[in-house]
Amino acid sequence: MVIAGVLITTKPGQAPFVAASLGASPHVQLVGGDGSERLAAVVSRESGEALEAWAEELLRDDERILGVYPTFVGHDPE
Amino acid sequence: MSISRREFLESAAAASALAALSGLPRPVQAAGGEKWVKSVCRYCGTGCGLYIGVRDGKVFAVKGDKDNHNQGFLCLKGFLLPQILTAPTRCLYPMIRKDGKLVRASWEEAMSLVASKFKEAIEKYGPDAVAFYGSGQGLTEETYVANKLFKAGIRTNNVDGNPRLCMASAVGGYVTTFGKDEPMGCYEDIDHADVFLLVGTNTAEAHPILFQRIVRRKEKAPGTKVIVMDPRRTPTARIADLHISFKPGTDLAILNAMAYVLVHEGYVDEEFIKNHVVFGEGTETNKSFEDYKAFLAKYTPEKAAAIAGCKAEDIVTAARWFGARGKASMSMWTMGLNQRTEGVWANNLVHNLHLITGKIGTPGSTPFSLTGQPNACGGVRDGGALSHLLPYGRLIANEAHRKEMEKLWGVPEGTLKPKPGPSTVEMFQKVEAGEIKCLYIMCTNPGQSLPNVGRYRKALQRDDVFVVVAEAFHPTRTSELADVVLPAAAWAEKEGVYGCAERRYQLLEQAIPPSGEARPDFEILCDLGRRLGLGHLVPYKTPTDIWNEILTVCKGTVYDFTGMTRERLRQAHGLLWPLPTPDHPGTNRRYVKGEDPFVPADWPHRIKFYGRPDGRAVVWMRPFKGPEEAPDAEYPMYYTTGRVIEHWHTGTMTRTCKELVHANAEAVAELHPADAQKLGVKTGDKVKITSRRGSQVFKVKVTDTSRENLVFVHMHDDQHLCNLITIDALDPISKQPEFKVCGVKVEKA
Amino acid sequence: MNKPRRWTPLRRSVQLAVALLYLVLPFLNRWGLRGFMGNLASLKVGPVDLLEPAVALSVVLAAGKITASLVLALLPVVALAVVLGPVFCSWVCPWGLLSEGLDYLKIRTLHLHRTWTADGYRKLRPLRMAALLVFLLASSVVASPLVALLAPPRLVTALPQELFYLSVRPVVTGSVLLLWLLAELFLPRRWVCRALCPVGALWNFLRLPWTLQVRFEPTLCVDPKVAPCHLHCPWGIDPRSMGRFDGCTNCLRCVEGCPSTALRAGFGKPMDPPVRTKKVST
Amino acid sequence: MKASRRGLFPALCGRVPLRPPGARPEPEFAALCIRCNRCITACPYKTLKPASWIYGERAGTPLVVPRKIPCYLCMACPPVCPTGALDPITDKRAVRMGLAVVDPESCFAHQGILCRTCVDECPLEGEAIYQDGELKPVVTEKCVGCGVCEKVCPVAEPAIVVRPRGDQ
Repeated sequence: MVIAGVLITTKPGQAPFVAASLGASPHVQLVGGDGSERLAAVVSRESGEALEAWAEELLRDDERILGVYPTFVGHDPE
Repeated sequence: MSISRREFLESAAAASALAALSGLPRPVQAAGGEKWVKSVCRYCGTGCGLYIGVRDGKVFAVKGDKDNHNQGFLCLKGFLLPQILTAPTRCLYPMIRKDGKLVRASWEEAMSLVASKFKEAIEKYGPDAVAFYGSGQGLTEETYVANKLFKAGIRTNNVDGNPRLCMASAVGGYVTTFGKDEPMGCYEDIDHADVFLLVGTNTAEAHPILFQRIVRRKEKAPGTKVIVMDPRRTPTARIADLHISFKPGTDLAILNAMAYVLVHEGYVDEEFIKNHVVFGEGTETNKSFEDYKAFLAKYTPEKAAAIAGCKAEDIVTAARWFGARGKASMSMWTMGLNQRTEGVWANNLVHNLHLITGKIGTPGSTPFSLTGQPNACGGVRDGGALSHLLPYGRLIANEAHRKEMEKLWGVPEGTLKPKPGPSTVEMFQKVEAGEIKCLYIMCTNPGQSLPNVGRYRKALQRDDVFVVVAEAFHPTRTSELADVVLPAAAWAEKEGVYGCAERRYQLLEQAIPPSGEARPDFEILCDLGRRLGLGHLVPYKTPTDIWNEILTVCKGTVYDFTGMTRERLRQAHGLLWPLPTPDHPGTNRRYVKGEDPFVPADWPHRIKFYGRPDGRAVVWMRPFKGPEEAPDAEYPMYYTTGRVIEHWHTGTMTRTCKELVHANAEAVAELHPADAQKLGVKTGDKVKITSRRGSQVFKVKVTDTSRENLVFVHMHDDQHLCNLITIDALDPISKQPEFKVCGVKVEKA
Repeated sequence: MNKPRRWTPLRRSVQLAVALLYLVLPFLNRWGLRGFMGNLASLKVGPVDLLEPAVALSVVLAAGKITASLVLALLPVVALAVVLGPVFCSWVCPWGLLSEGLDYLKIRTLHLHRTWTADGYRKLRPLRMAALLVFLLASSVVASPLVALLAPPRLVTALPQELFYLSVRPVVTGSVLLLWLLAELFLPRRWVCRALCPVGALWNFLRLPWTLQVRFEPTLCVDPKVAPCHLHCPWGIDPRSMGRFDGCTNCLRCVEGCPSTALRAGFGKPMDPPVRTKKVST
Repeated sequence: MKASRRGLFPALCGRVPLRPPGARPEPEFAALCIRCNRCITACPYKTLKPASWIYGERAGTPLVVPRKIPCYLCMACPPVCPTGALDPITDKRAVRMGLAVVDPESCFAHQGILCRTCVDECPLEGEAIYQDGELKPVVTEKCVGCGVCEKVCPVAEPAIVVRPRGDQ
């Protein structure tokens, strides 16, 4: 299991809406946001590749999202 | 346990993400009165494009040029460039030594003194009593003016430059193997290479932006292999799939052994060899592939491993990766190969690997020498400002070349002396011997950067030697020895062309007026020319005047960049020569049909090495030879020097920047833990390193980056001169000194 | 009648040696000698760890747990306490030396009574106990070993360490020490050691019936009325009537001061008031 | 160790200091530390200093101020602790002093400036901090919190700081 801290940047003002759509995802836990264009989240995925794929998918599928930046990556052998 | 670990990870991830939330930087807002001037980084030979931000006549920031090869990235040195312009050590007015002290003088006073001293020396002792020592950091135009003034005006071939200390062996390697200097590949090859052979280069620290490109290639194409051959486990080696650590100075054996494996395991491209390669030994190219095979028999991986102190299977693996069919292999090297008494040979051996496998001239396959200075290639190598060269591939020893240059420069036949002058170290030996009476040093710091520098510092201090230093910073370890210090305009304060490692020429535009009384170097040189009665040779008013003359000089040579008009350089974000016409896009890969304008369209093969008369490159048989001074009982450890990412060269610029000094304050002796234990020292203690030439005390850093029995010191610290210890032995062909290997003893201090 | 042995020169030498050791220890540490490390909270002598019991108890209460290394380091010191009594205060602790010196100065300059009030030591017993309890309780409440932080023995030995070896400004150590110094000066005689110091208090309670102690043989006493023994005691204890936990630190001043041989140090005899004297094996 | 017993002063003065390698989690460490100065004396780099008054009843306990002198993970201090406040570990990779956190606002790498000082100088050599695809530093769970990165960060107000583990 890979647990990562990520910063997600969105178009101005879109962060709350993105947060709402991300909040439904079971492996994303939102931990904060600036209310406008930045979100902080903890993401858990099976592997580093899955994490990258998730980030790429977000960038591709959700045009409100401008960037996904990992700030911390941890591996849980479980 | 797993739960608490999970909790720990989640809380750590959350803390980290929340810290990041505080905000990403916004792009610099363009306020009124701001302008961004296109330029190039002042530091290493990568030549990163950047924009200089100017507000109220002052440089306040730089930002990367997204349209240049660096795609907007800069390393931290480049980013912090604005600080050097306002450094307290900027040299702002001319100075003359009076009663042993440098005191402020007027330009008139200083220049008339310089001119009278030069005149006197020339009249009394002949033109060879004066010399010019230039730099791979001077602008192309400046170096060209100096070269012309001294060789055609004063009529001395005492013109050399610091590229002799860094690039001469690469030049020798390219010239002997391919007939002409400069790499055939380009940076873009990095994006296509499947195998990187990095030998004797700490790319991560010395060429960060190129290293970054390698890293990105590796990320994009996960099968990419990186082989690093370096005695130290450098930051570069940390991304390596295979790191071969070997005894310094044994690289020739390893490279030959790699060729042995390539030949004996069937990685050879017979077709390529048949069409493009000849074999040679010594200076003759009369050998065959069979002779080469016989020569390689001495270099089985086992034998080479025994010589080099590495693992034979690593050599085999490296060769197999390098030779794998269908894979593109790119080799890169810097001072680890060049700064050796067999530097040219080592360069030849790297080229051999590419030639016997045919891995050359296709995207991603090329031998590629990395340069250390921003204009070593463009100004000094291409411009021919070395003691044996004339501009753009012409040789002093070649009568036809001399005649051609005399015509181009409009001087009478026979003006150019036929005998090559002394190379850098030999030049300073002539200073030491009192043969050179006046020395003009431009934009470089030999008082710190020469090997065995203690000896040559003494030479510069001779009473009967008149030393002129034109420099943007004072004091430096050279200007402190000068008789006259002339304030030169710094980067951003003048205009000119830089040519970096991949034959890329780019224009640095002037962003701000020179500080204080400083002047651009070409103006100072033209002034000197006029005062010596040679004004007709150097009549230039602007750098563009000089550039236009350079375009006429390069025309018809294989360097031909006649299409690079000033206007086009202003528009472009770097252009790669050959570029013979204004509508030519530039040449990414030399010698390749369809890309290089000098390969005829009807040439039957894909490559023509037109630098050589037969159009074939040479695979040279270069036997293993050790360094000049291997460790012995008295001086039992290897000593080597190199770079760190935070600083550059002699630190005259980077050490004025507080952030960089904070990140890396002083040169430390990196010792392997086993050696540290033997010496009974730990990080922070001091050791005295002594060679036959001199000694210096350094703080210790114990790190397994180092190899056992090897001590490494970075070369940027002006207070701890690593070069008091290095050896001034020269490569017989390139005359490049062997900075990289000597024997020392290390004692606790 | 054999003249009683003079213990004070020996005791002073030990005290001075310890004080001197802690003055030079920072320099020895700096020169690379690491055989001796630490202060009077905990000392490392070669491979052996030593822990001061009151500090250790405070740690246990603060942390709410006991670690094996803690017990291991405690054992030798507790053994010493159990065999020799609270000699830490009178023979080892540099603060004790300082305190004795200050007391002497106070008597000289302020012309205080050289003598102690009778039974004063008995009145201090509850205070001493209370001080120890307060320290330990507070340690537990704030979850921090306050004895380690505040007790004079550690402070006085940590001060040279911080000054000479660590080259830090000893703000905390210095100011707490200053407070103790003021207390020493303005409170009644030797109150810091006798009543407030939790270290001394705990050492005092580590006495067992057979621990080294001063024994009184009334039949040998020359004249109980003019007996000088209790006047010699630096804590004002009357050795003839003291109980086991009355605070005697085995400095043996009373033994020296006894003109007869009625007072003797020895193992085995219970220290309880003579009334409860029973047959005991010696 | 009861989680509620956090001590009085930290609640008042806020931050928990960065502890030496091997330190037990914070409230427990402060409770077990006997202030014998032995770890501080053992440190060959003078990294460890006694905490000052502002740490309240934790004054005198050892702490690390990485911007001044980081921990070089020589592991000399854990074995000298008499009370178990420092676990006697000898493997520097087992250390968990804290976690480095990058501030993207000031980090050069986040601004497209190739700076790798923290990654290069990290004693765990690429395990604890690595550069992601955009060459920005990413901290991993292997980070031991020694603070070398905070020490060498070329930004005037360091862009990478170690948050003590007890502070999380």
